[in-house]
Amino acid sequence: MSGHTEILSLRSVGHSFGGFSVLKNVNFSVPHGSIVGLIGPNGSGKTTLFNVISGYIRHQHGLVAYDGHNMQAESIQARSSAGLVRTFQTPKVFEQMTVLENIMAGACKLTRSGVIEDIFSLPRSRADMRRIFELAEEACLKFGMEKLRHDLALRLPAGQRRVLEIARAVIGRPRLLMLDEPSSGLNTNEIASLRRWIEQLRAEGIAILLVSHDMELMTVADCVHVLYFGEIIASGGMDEIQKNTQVREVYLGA
Amino acid sequence: MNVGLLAQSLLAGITNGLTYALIGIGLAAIFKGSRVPNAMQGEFSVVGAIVVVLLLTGHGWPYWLAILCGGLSGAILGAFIEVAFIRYMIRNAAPEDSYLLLTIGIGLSISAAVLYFFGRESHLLPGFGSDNLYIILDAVVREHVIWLIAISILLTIGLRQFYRTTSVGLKMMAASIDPVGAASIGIDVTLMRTFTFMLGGALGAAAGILITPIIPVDYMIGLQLTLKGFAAAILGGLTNPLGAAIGGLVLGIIEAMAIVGVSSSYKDVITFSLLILIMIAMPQGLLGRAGRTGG
Amino acid sequence: MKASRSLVILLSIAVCVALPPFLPRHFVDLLVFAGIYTVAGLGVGLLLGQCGIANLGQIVFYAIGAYATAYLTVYVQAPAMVGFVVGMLISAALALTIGWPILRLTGYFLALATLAMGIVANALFFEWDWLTGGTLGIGGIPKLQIFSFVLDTPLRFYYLVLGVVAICLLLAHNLIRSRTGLALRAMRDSQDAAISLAVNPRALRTRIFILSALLGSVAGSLFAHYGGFANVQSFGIEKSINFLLIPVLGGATSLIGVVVGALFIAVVPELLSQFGGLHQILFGVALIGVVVLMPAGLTGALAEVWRRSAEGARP
Amino acid sequence: MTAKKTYHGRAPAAFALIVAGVAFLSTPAAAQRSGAEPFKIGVILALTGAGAGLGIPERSGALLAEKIINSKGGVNGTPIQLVIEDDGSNPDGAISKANSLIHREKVSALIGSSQTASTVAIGGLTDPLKMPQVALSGLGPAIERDRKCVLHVAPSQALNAKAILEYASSIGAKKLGALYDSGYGTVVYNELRKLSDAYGIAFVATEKFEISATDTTTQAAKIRAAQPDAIVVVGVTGVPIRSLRQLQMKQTIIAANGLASYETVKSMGDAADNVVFPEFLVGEDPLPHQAEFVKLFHKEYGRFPKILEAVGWDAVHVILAAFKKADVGANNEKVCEAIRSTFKGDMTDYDFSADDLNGIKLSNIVYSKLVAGQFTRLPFQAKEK
Amino acid sequence: MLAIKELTAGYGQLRVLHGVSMHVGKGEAVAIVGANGAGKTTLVNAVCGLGPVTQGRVIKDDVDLTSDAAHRRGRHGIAVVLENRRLFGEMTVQENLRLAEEHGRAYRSANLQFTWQRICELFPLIAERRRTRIELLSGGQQQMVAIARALLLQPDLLILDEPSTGLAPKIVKEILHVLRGLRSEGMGILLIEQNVGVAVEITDRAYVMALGRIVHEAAGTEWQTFLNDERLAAAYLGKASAGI
Repeated sequence: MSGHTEILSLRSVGHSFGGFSVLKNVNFSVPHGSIVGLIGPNGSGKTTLFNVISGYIRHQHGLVAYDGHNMQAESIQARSSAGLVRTFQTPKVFEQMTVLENIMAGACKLTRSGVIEDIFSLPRSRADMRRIFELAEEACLKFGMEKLRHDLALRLPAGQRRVLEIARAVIGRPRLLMLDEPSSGLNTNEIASLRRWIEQLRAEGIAILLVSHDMELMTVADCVHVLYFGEIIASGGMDEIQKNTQVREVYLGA
Repeated sequence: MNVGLLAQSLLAGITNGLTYALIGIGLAAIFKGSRVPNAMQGEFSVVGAIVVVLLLTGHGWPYWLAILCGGLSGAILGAFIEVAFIRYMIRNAAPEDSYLLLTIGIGLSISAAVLYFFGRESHLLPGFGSDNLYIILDAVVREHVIWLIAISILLTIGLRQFYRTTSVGLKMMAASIDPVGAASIGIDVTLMRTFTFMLGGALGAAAGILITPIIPVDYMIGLQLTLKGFAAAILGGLTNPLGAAIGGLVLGIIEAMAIVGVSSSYKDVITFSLLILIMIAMPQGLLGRAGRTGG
Repeated sequence: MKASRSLVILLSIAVCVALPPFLPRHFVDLLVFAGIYTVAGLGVGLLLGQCGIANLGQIVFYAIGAYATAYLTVYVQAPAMVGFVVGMLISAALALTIGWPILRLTGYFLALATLAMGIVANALFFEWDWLTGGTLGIGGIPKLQIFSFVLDTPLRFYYLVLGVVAICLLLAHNLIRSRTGLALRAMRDSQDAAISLAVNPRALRTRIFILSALLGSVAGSLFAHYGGFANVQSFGIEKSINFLLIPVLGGATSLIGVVVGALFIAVVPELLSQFGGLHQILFGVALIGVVVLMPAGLTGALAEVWRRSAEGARP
Repeated sequence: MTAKKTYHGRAPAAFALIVAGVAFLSTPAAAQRSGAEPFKIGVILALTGAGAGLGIPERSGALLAEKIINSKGGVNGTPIQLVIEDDGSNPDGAISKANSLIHREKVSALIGSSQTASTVAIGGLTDPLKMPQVALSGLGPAIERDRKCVLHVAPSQALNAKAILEYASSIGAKKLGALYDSGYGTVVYNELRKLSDAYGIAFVATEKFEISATDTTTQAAKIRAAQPDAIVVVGVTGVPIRSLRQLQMKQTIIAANGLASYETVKSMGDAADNVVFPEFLVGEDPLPHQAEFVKLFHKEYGRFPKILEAVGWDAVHVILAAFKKADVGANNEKVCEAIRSTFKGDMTDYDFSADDLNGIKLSNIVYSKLVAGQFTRLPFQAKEK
Repeated sequence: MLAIKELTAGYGQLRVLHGVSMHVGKGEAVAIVGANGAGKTTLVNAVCGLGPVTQGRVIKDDVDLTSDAAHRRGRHGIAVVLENRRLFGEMTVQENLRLAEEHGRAYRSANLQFTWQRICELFPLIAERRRTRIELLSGGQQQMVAIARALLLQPDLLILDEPSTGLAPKIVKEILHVLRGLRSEGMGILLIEQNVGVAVEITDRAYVMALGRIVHEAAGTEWQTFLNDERLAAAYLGKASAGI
């Protein structure tokens, strides 16, 4: 582990699309092994911020540091290899692949066999595949998808797609997992197990950045930031946030 | 290198470029309106030209009437393709590749049918107007070439105006930009797609009629025209008929300059290598992102 | 299900091996072409089915394979193996140098770039007649020989091609089932999500492009040995289009689809030719029919028949 | 939703239809043909695709030959039958068709194909069997000279080149321009280059264009800039001649015989006048030994034949003559031997034992000129040196 | 005026709406509120013919529209402002409006309530920027164009899907002002909103949706004070807030 206490830190991050500032001077950090929440009404810039941190958008101002390194020039793949993994607001599962294969795809980065080894099915390729397979079977079990594992992801209902996406992200041993609206489309039971998994992942030392509209789920977070029109207007624990009048105002309308 | 040669080559480049442009414009119009990459656009031209030749030489119709019917035949063929195949495939959410395959199949059939029913001969049409020759800057210019240039420019501008000012044009554009939004304000998106194919077909036929006085048209020229038209349209950004026109011109002029400046043997090598380089340098097409807007 | 599937595979292998000696010679000849097209089409199919790339330039590598074989066996009198290997080396090197820059492009731009590549190559084949024989081509390529066994009849050559096809399919199967295959399919289904899992699309695509080129080259060398000549007329844009049709017709994502597509391209025109001048029109119409009525390709439709009969068999 | 269901429902039905269709089509066609066993000659031509411009006129010549020969009682009393197949201008197709003709139809000899690649491809099959093959294309790669049973009825490219240079030097042209296509044009041009010094002729501007080019104005403009005395055009379409004429070039154009057809002339429009062709047959004014063929052809088709029709006609006759000489039913090797001798065809006189495989002489060349869109035979005659 | 009966809808195997029934009276303004993913947008799409309906009916003025194509529903007096506005970004303001205007004129030639002039009065910015391309406008401006476009179809029922999303409060106020004016003139309004504060301001009645069902209907004073209702806060901000 590096000497930094924060796995992710953002310093005055700003970004605008065609003259319209979507993010203005955003500052916050995610300590190692903690859960940080991000809430805000629709259109407040949460998704843009997610895209900036994961590398899908090159931000224009400020500093994004992951594990103490400036991430500005790093590609998405490099960030992912370094353990910074995200999920998507609408789950992007690989629809033409089975559940098990989806999860296996997440473990590809743990192995190194090349195209030539794969074509000739050389020992290392087979060993890699076995390892990926075993990890994926394990993950299936862990996330309660063992019955679905040979179903095409295409046929999964929305809730299961979320779970699948999380399982796929987790199998790659992330150090910071960014979850974008993981509870939307899930029923109460599923949300409860989602919460358990999030807590368990924290216990395993994975830091989590969580975006959600579900304030109930948000109570799992150690610290919550409220984003409104590209700015953080409030930070603190969930109970604090819920009492904050400004937050009530932006959420429920006044 | 003398002025005459340069002027003559430039003129040839522009003429050929406009030929590609005319095909490209129709392709872009269809792609814009339906997202179908039409691999039989050149076949519209063949059909249009053959219809005019038949009416003119076979039945002795007046030239203008034959031309009108030629253009109409393209529109009818376009509408037929949309109603008979595309509509059915879209309703059943056919995969994207299959549209390319469909149009290749239609192109093959039409080309083979032209060979079977009309023979292997090349056909020429008389030039427009009096078809005199003029000398400009030591270069010989046929009157028809002037007509071709003028009509191509008019067609391009006219198409832009059509998309910008007429009600049907605006609806077609709206239906292609956002089908859901268009349906929500009462636009019949399917009908607009049929119109798009009619427009594309008519443009293709018009291209065929315009070039036939210069280039003899036969059963197998369709694929060749399509390939060049595709290059023009993609160069221009594929959804923008104006871009396709510019793309075609660029292609034609590069070809002519390759012959004059380097060697006629390496014309295609130079032209298509440059094409690859242009695409790598400008992945948005010649007019860039901004150029994608507008008719 | 699994047992029945391997049974079907075993059965089809048995048919492929046992049936041809009883077929008329010209039909075996068509099967040889279908086999050669399968190898070249498999390359296009891997790109299309696994990476979503429409490659209209496969003819370049097919021609390189054929010319390498022709030039080396006829003018240098090198052993056949040398032709195969040199063709593959040149193809791989070319695929790397061209593929790396153009694979940044996507969609129709990429398709046009591969098409442009094919046109440039075709012009060069005409121009470099010291190497390719220009419009006359190179004739007199010796028959392939395995030790002293000369593959001089369609049937003998058929078994060689069958072997090559089987090996290529097996290797492609390995690839698809491997970690690379997972990454490829992930990339095809959702590039954004694949990248978030540290898949590098461009590097991976370039590798598959090279692989596809190798397959094209092998097919070209086989063709040269079978036909006994290499001529620029065999390497036109139309053939590139045919190579693309093969996986699309058969169903791009399945390996069997490539075989079915190649059979269609090789055999159907021949069957239709008894209609005389109409045959090309009929081929176009057949193509349209398949596209419109079978959205998942021929294999997709076959699978549907299979599924239904399986359902029907159940009480 | 419901639409989707019926859609998928249709795929299996369509698939079944295709399977049925394939089964139906692959039932041997031979069963339909019965009766007295005729003398079968296989003919492979490019009837569709890029070479259709060659194959279709060749077919009409061959079909006429079949008809006339049978009306005269066939070969030694047996009627002949041409089994005509289309290779689609594609050598792969030619191989399959040749295999089918040889092994299924059991033809005694092959004619074809229209283009070099297909000819070489078919040669690979006929040569090991020593089956007589009459090629309609020009001489191809070196291997063809080793194939003892392949003959060519079309003139060699060297002869074409010589004929062109003969005429050029006869009109006193010293500086020539050349416009030639990347296919057979290049081959002829290479021969022209080799021979030009001997004639004291220099090429001052040479430009190439692709076979399927639709416009060659730029190339023509480059030639115009060099101001040659005469221009040589080698290609298969009228495009280059149109380009030259549109630039108001008045020089004599000497075109290789590939362009000597009514279709090409039609595609040249008004550009067609004053073009000179070294060729073999002027339908409007045939040589005495050609008159019969021209008359028959005109009666059958209502138009005059040109070189391609004549080639198709002669090809059938060449084979017949050989079989007559060696007896029908003789083994292939004997026929091949018989075929390698002189033959008086209607297009021209051949000597198939010659080095260039057809022995057409320079003196056999007929020169014609287009006057008001009509081929007119010129008095000029080249002499063998 | 509008009645939805036992509507069931979904995508593929996924069922999003489970038998939703509701109605909007003549000249009434009704809101549908609910958290993200409750099925509000699917409901709008079903009403407008833009999404699949597996069961149930959509009835406008006693005419069953369920099987009508989307583009034919405008003539029954329904106009919709869709989520994300769905304007034609490459076209100018004027062009966007012109298309709707033509259809509106065709539907209600006798009773042209919204003339070009009237629209410019409602939204002064439209007169100013009518030659500007939509993609160059700000979100708020685009929203106004979208509403204007819907009004030009001359509807008597205006459906708005999340019109306040991503807009600054000042703009939202302007839009609300316009909607309030329309309501006072007797325009029926069906407002889909996440922001209850916005919804309360201009509607008389509301349906609360959750998980594809209507779970509550609030009218009168209950609706006016709904913002202070802890049930709502619970639905939105989680149970912990019930404590405040």
